[in-house]
Amino acid sequence: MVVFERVQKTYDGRTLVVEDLNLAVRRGEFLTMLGPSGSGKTTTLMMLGGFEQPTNGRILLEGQAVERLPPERRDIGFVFQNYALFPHMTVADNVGFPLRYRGIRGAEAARRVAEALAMVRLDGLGERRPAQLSGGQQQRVALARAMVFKPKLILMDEPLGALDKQLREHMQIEIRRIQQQLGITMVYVTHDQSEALTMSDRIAVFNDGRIQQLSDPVTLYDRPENRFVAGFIGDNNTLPCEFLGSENGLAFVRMKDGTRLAASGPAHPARSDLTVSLRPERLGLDDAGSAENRIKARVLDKTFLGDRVRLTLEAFGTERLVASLPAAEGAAVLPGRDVGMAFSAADCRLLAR
Amino acid sequence: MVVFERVQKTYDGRTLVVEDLNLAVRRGEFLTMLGPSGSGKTTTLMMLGGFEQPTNGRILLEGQAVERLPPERRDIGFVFQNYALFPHMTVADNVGFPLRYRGIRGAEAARRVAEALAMVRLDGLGERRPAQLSGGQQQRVALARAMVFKPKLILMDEPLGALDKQLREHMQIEIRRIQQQLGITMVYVTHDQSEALTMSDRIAVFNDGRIQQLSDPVTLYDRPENRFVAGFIGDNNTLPCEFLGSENGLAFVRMKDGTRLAASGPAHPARSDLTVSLRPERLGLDDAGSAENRIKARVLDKTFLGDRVRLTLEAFGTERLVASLPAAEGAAVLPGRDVGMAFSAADCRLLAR
Amino acid sequence: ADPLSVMSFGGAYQDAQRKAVFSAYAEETGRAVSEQEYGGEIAKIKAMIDSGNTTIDVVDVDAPTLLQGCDEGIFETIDWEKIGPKSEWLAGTTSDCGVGTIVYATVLSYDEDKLEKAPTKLADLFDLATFPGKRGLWKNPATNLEFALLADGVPSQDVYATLATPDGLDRAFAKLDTIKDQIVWWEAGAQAPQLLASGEVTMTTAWNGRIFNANKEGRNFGIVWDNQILDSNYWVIPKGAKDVEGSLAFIRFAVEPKVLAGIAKYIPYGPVRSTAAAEVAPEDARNLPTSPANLTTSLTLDNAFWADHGDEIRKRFTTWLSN
Amino acid sequence: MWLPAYATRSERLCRLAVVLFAFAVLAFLIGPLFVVFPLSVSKDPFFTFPIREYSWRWYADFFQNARWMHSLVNSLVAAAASTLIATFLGTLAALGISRPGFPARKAVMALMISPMIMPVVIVAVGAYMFFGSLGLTNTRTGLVLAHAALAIPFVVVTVLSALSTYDSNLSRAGASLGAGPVSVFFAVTLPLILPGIVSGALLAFAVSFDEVIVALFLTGADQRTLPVQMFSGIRDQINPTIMAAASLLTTVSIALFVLLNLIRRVKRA
Amino acid sequence: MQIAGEVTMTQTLSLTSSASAPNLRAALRRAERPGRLGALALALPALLFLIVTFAAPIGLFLTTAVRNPEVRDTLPQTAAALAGWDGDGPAAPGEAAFAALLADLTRAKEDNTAAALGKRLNYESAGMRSRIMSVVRHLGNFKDGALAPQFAALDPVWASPDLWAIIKRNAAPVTPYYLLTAVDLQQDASGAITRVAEDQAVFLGILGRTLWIAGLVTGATLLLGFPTAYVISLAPARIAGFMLLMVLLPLWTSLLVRTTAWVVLLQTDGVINQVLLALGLTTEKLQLMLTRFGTVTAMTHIQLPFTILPIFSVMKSIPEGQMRAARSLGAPPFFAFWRVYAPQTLPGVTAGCLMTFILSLGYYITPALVGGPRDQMLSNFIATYINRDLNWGMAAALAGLLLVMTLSIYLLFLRLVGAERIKLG
Ligand SMILES: Nc1ncnc2c1ncn2[C@@H]1O[C@H](COP(=O)(O)OP(=O)(O)OP(=O)(O)O)[C@@H](O)[C@H]1O
Ligand SMILES: Nc1ncnc2c1ncn2[C@@H]1O[C@H](COP(=O)(O)OP(=O)(O)OP(=O)(O)O)[C@@H](O)[C@H]1O
Ligand SMILES: [Mg+2]
Ligand SMILES: [Mg+2]
Repeated sequence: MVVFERVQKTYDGRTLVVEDLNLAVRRGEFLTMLGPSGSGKTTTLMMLGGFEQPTNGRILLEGQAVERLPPERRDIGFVFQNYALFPHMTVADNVGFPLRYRGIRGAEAARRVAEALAMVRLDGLGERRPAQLSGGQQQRVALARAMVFKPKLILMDEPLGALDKQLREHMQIEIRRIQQQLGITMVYVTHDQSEALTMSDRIAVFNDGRIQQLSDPVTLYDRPENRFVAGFIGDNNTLPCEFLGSENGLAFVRMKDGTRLAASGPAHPARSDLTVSLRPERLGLDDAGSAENRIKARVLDKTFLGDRVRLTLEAFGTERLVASLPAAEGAAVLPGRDVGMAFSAADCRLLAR
Repeated sequence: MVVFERVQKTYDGRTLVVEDLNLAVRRGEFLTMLGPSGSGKTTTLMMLGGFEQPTNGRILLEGQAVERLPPERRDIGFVFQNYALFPHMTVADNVGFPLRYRGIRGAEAARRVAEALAMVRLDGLGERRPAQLSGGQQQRVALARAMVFKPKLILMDEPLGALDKQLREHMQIEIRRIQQQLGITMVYVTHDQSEALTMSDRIAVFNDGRIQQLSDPVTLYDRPENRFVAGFIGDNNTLPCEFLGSENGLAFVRMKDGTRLAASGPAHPARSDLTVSLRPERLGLDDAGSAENRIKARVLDKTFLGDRVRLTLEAFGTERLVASLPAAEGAAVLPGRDVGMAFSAADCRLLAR
Repeated sequence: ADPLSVMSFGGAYQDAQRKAVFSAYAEETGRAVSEQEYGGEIAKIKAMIDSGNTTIDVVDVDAPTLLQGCDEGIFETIDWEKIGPKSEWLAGTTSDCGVGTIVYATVLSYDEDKLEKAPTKLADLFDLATFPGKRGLWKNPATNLEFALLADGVPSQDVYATLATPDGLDRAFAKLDTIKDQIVWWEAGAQAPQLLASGEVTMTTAWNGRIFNANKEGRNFGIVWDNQILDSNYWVIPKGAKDVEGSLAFIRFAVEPKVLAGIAKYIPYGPVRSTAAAEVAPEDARNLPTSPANLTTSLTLDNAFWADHGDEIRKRFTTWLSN
Repeated sequence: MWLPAYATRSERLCRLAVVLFAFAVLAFLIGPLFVVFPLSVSKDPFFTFPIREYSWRWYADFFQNARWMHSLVNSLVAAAASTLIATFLGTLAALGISRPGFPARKAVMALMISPMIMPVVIVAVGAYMFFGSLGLTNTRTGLVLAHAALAIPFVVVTVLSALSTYDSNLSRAGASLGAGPVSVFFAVTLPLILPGIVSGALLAFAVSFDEVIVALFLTGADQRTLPVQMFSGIRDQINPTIMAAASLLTTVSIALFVLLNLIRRVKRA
Repeated sequence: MQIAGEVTMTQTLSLTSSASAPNLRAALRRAERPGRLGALALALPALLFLIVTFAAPIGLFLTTAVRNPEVRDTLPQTAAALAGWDGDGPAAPGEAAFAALLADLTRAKEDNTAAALGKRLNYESAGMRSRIMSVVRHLGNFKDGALAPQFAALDPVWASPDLWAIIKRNAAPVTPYYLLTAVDLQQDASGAITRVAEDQAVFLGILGRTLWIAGLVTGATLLLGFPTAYVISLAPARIAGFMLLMVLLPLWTSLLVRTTAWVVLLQTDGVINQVLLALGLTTEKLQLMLTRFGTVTAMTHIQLPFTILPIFSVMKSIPEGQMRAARSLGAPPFFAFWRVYAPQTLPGVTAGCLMTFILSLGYYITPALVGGPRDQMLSNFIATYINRDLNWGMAAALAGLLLVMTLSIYLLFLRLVGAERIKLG
C-alpha cells in the first residue's frame, strides 16, 4: 500500500534525520513507528502526508510515486498530536470540512458527519466548539474528521500523548476497534512502548533515522535483533561476552569471569563487540527447573515495587544484574546473601552492536 | 524533628485545602507525601518551608514553633519542582548562593561548592549556566544548592516530575544514596506511586487534605487501609461484597453471585458499603497450590504487555476482573475460554469506604 | 469661473482680510475666493511649484520670502501697469514680483492690568531694575539685535551698519546678555499675547496686530510704539499659476485704496499705499504703526541684510542661546 | 498576590510604598489626557486656569468651521487609504516572514521594523524631496504612501504575533483533509488570525490619523489633516478650538480603546 | 528503453553519492527552493513598497549632504576658466575668468539660477549672495574693455583671490562642506580642516543635547517604569489587567493631544503651578513651560509605556519560585530581590530603555511645543533648515548625523533584543 524506497531526509543539509528508510506498509495493517524522541518518526509521517519533501529516495502510494502530489490530493487521513482541530468551527463543521472539498454537501454531508461522530461515540456534540470538549473528546473529533472521507490510509502522530493514563488506555482500545471495524490501514507514531505493544500488528522501531527492527510485538519483545531494541523495549541487562560456538541451534558464550552460558541468537556472529541481553523478569530463582543456565549471584539491594521486588545482583565477577521477581517469591531473598538464579537459553539473547 | 499539630489551611476561607494534619517526621528518615493532584501536598510543604502560614494549628521544627520564622531563617533546604535555578548565575554561583548569606566566603565557600557538586557528580561544570545543562543535570544542581549549607532537613516537591523515565529512575537512586550517605531528613512530595514505593522509609498518602495512611511501603501495598489507598497504589480490582463473619483471623465474604471468599482485613467491619480489593498480579492460574480462594472465570480479552499478559476476565456473575500473568504462564490462556484462577486470602483485602 | 485660490497666514490677520477684501472681491466680481492658510514657510510654496501643479493663485508672503523667492524666480513678475502707479507705495514696498499690502510692527507690549508702572520706551525692556520680571522675545536674531542696539543708543539709521561690524554685533549680544536669564522665547505670533495673558512675562515684544486682537477679546494690553520695527507683507503670484491675469486682477482689487484701508478696521496693520492711508477711519488710524505719531523713532527691517548675514548670525544666536 | 504570605513587616512597608508609587505613576500617565476637557469648554480664548466662564463656542467653531471639517475628512480619508495599503501589504509580508525557510529573515525584519524607529523628520523630509521630484507633494497620494510606509511595521508586528500563536498544524490538517493552499488560508488561517489583522489595522489607522510631521511636509492646503490643523493651531494662533478638537479626539480614541478591549475580553471568555 | 535506463543510472548515482555533505546541502536547497521563494514572494510587495516609499527617499535625501551642483551647473565656463588658475597666489585670476563669469551670470539671470548660486556661495562666505546678485542686477551696465576694474568698482573684493578660490573649490560635484559644518568643522582657504569659530560652533552642542535629553528621558522612564511594571506583575489578574489598560491608553491618544495637555499643565498659569500655589508648596510661580524640565517631563510621559511594557512582560515570565528559592536558601528579602530578581529583568530593561532612547532621539513635536530654545533637538534644526532656509545640504548632513546615531542604537537593539521581540499592546 505504501512503500518507502531509500528515503533520506535532512533539514539542515548536514545531518540526516532519516538516513535510509525502506519500508512497506501492508493494506489493512496497523503499523506503529516506535522510537525515542528525535528519531525521525514525525518526519517520516510528514513525508508520507506530503508536508515534507524527502531529500532523496521515493515514496510510493498504491504503487504511484507521490513526490509531486500536494497533501490535499493524497487522500490520507491525518491525526495530529495536538489534534489540530479548527477552533473557530463547531465539531460538525470540523468533521464536515473534508467533505466540502470533495463536493459532498447538504444532507449527504450531514449524514456522513453524523455517522462519523457516532463511530467515535460523540453523537449529539456536533454543535459544540472544540474548546468546549475534554481532551479525550477532542481526540475523537480529530479521529472522526480524519475518517469521515473514508481514506484508505490514516496517519496518527502520537495522538494520545496529551491524555492521561486512564483515558489513553481507553482510547487505545477505541482506535484499535475502529481500525479493525473499518479495515483501514493505519500508520501510528508513538514513543510509548506499551502503547505500541498493545495496539500494533507490526512495529517499526526507529532510532537515529533508521529502522532498527520491524516485526510483530511478540517477536520484538522476545527476539530483539540488536542492543538498541532490546534496551528500548522492556527492561534489560546487557553483559559483554565472547562467542564460543553454536550447537543444536544454541549459541554458547563465555562471560567475563569465564562462566559459560547457553544463548539464542545468530549462528555465526562476526563481531567482536558482543553482549548477551537478559530481561530482569526472565531471571528466576533457581528452582531446579528446566532452564539451561544456572548462576550464583550476590544480592546487593532489594527494592519493593508493589507487585514485584527488584533485586540488584552481582554476578559473573563484578557485573551488575537486575532481576525482577514476583513480590511473594522475592520475599525470602535478603540483601547481602548469595542466591542461585536460573534462566533459559531462549531468554538469553546474543546481540551485536 | 518536624511535628504538624492539627494543622489546617485554607486559601479562600471556604474550602480547607489541608483539613487536619497531624504528622511527625523522624530524624534521618525519608518521608514521602504521595497523593493525587490537588490533595494538598505542596501546600503542606510550603507551610513547612515558611512560604505559607497555616490557618490553624502549629508546626514545630526541632520542638520550636516556627510560625514567626521567615523562610530564610528556617535553615531548610528546598528543591522545587522546576528547580528554580537562577538563570543569570553560573552553576557554582547558584550552589554558592546560600553560603553567602551564612558568612561563608572565599576559599571555604569554593571548597564547599566543589564538595557539593562532587556529591551530585557534577564536578567541573561549575562555570556553566543552568540553561546549558540537561534536565537531569539541572536537577542535580538544585539538589547541590539545597544541600551545600548542610541543612538538617530537605524538602523536595516533585523534583523529578520533569525528567523522562530513565533519568527519573536514575535520579531516584542518586537522591536516596545521598540522603543515606549524609543522614539528612527528607520530606519528599510526589504523585508517582512507584517513586514513592522505591525511595521512601515511610509514605503518607494524601487525599482531600487528609492523610489516608502513613506507613512503610510494603505495608502500604499489602495492607491498604481503605479503598482510596488500595486504588491509588498499584492496580486493583474492586468488587462489592457482603460481610459474613470472621474466623481464625480470616474474614469471609459473599460476592454478588453468591461465591464465598476468604479475605483479610478488619475483624468486625461496621459498614455496609464493603468491597474486596484484589491486585491483578496476585491472581494466578489455578495450579492447585495453597491459595485459599479458587474461582472460575471467562477470558474476555488478552493483551500482550511485553513481560506480562493482561487478561480481562468475567467472574462472580457479570463482574469484570483484570489479571496480570507472567507472559510465559499466560501464553496458554485463550480468549473466549473459561479458566480457573486462584488467590490467597491475604491478597484479598476487605475494605470499607 | 473657478474660485480664486488665495493663501495667507491664517489667524486674525486672515480673518481681517476675509472681511475687508475677499468677500468684497467675491461680491464685486462674482468670483469666489477659496482660502488657504500656511505658516509662512517658503518651502511650502516651492514644493507646490516644483510639483508642477500650482493650485494657488495668490499668496501673501513676508519680506524675506519675497526677497528669496524673487531671486529664485519662483514668483511671477508683476506687471505694475495693471496694478497702479508704483509711486503711491512707500519706499521699499514694491518689487518686481510682489505688491506690498500692509505694514506691521514688532513692538514692546505689556499687560496694563498687571503692571503698576507702565513701560514707555524700548529701553525699559532692558531695565530690570525698574521693571523686574520675565521678558518675552521672538526666538530669532532679527528684531532682537536691532532692539538691543536701539536700546543701547544707536540711532535707527545706523543700526544695520553697526550690526554689520563684528564690534557692533558683539555690542548687540552684550546688551541682550544683560537680560538673558529673564527671557522667555516665543516662536509663533500667537504665543506673545498668550505669554502676557498667562502672566508668564511682564513685557514682551509682539506683533502689534496680535496685541490689538487680544484687547478685543477683553484683555488690556498696552503697546510701546517707541522704536517699533516695521516690516511689510506682499501679494505674490506663484510661478505657474493657472490664471495670472485673474490673479493680477485680484491683487489690483486688494490694494485699491478703499479696500486696503478696510483691513485696518479689523486689524491694526497699516496700508503701504499712501493713497490708502487717507481712507483709514481716524479711530483706527491711531492704532496703526504707520500713524505719524507712532513713526517718530521707528526702524524698517532690512531684509537684504538678513539674507546676507542671517546664516552666520543665526548660528551665533543659537550658540549664544545654548550657553 | 500583592504580597507573598511570607513577607516580613519591613517588606510589607516597602511593598506598600512601591504600590503607591506605581499608582502615582499611573495617575501621571492618565491624568494629562483629561486636562484638555475643561479648557475646551472655557469661554476664554487663552489657555488659562481657573476657568472664568463656560461655553460651547469652541465646539461650535469646530463643527461649523469648514477648515476643521475639511481637515477632519482629509484625515479620515488618508488614514483609511493608508490603513488599507498597510494592512494588505503588512499581512502578506507577515505571512511570508512567518514561514519556515524565509530567506534573510533577520535583515528583512530589521528593514520592515525600521519605519517605526526612524526619526519622523527624516522620513518626512526624505519623502518631501523624493515625492517632490515625482510630483507627489501636495497630493493625497503622496501622504497616503508615506503613511502606509510608517504603518506597515505595526501591521507586520501584530500579525506576526498573531501568527506565532497560530498552530501551523492547522494548515497541515486543512491540507490533509483536501483543502488547497488558498482554501486553507481563507477557511482556516484567516479567521484565526483576524483579530491580529484587525488590531494591526486599527494601529495603522491610528498611526496615520495621528501623524503630524510627515503631513506637515507633504500636504498642501487642500490635503491638510486634522493633526496638522491642530499643530498650526497650537503654534500659530492659540485658539481653544484645538482643545475642542483634542477633547473629541481623546473621547473617540478612549471609546475605541475600551471597545477593542471589551471585544478581546468577550472573545477570551 | 535506453534513455529510460540511463535515467535510472543517474538516479542511482545521485542516490549513492548523496551521503557526502555538499551534495546533501545541494539536494536540500533544491528541495527547499520552492518554499523559500514562495515565502519571499509574499513579503516582496511590502519590501518593494518600503524601499520605494521609505528607504529610497531617505537615501536620496541623504545624498544631498554632499551634492554640490550650484557652481558646476550655473558657472560652467567660469569653472573651466579657473581650472588652470593657481588659487594659492595673491592675485585674482585673469580677464578670461571675469568674462566667463559674466557670460555664466547672464545665462543664470535668464534661468533664474543666480539666487541659488548666491545662496550657496553665501554659506562659504557671508555677503557672497549680495555680491553675486549685484553683479546680476548690473549686468546691463558692463561695458566692453577690461572687466576686472568694472567688477572691482561694484565691490573691491572681486580683485582679491579669496572669492575666486571659493568659486574654484566649489566647482567640484561633491562638497564636504555640509558634513563638516554638521560637526562644527570647516575647510579654510587652503583646504585644511579646522574647527569653526567658537560662536559658530552649534551642531556638536545640539548633538550632545539631543543625546543628553534622550538619556534623561530614558533614565526617567526607567525610574518611573520599573516599579510600575513590578507592581503590575504582582497585582491580581483583574487589577493588573486594569493597570495595563491605563498604561496602554496613552498610546492610543493623539501625541499632539498629549503634548497640548502638557502645554496646559506646565504653563506659568497652568495646572501644576496653580496646584503648587494652592498647596502652599511654592510662593512664586515656577517657570516650567519652555524649559528642559518641561520637555523631559512631557517626553517621559509619552515614552513611559514603551519602557513599561517590555519590562513588564519579562517580569511576568519570572517564576515566583525564584524568590522562594532565594529565600529558602537564606537570602533576606532585599537581597533576594536585588541579587535574584532584578538581574533577571535585565532583558526587559534593555529592550525598554533602548527603544525609548532610540525614539527619544527623533523627537520633534514635543520640544517644538514644550521646549525652550535650549531644548530644541536635531530634528527641530533639520526641519528649520528645510522650512525656513531651504538649505537641503545642511538638513541632510544633520539628518545623516541623527540617522547614524539612531541606526547604531537600532543595531544594538537588534543584537541584544531582536526585531522579533517587539510587541505592541
Ligand atoms: N522543521 C524542522 N527543522 C529542522 N529540524 C527538524 C525539524 N523537524 C524536526 N527536526 C529535527 O529532526 C529530528 C527528528 O525529528 P522528528 O520530529 O522526526 O522526531 P520524532 O521521532 O518525531 O521525535 P518526537 O518523539 O520527539 O516527536 C530531530 O532532531 C529534530 O530536531
Ligand atoms: N496560592 C493558592 N491560592 C489558592 N488556592 C491554591 C493555592 N495553591 C494551591 N491552591 C489550591 O489548593 C489545593 C491543593 O493544592 P496543592 O498545590 O497543595 O496540591 P498538590 O497536592 O501539591 O497537587 P499537585 O500534585 O497538582 O502539585 C488545590 O485545589 C489548589 O487549587
Ligand atoms: Mg514527533
Ligand atoms: Mg504540588
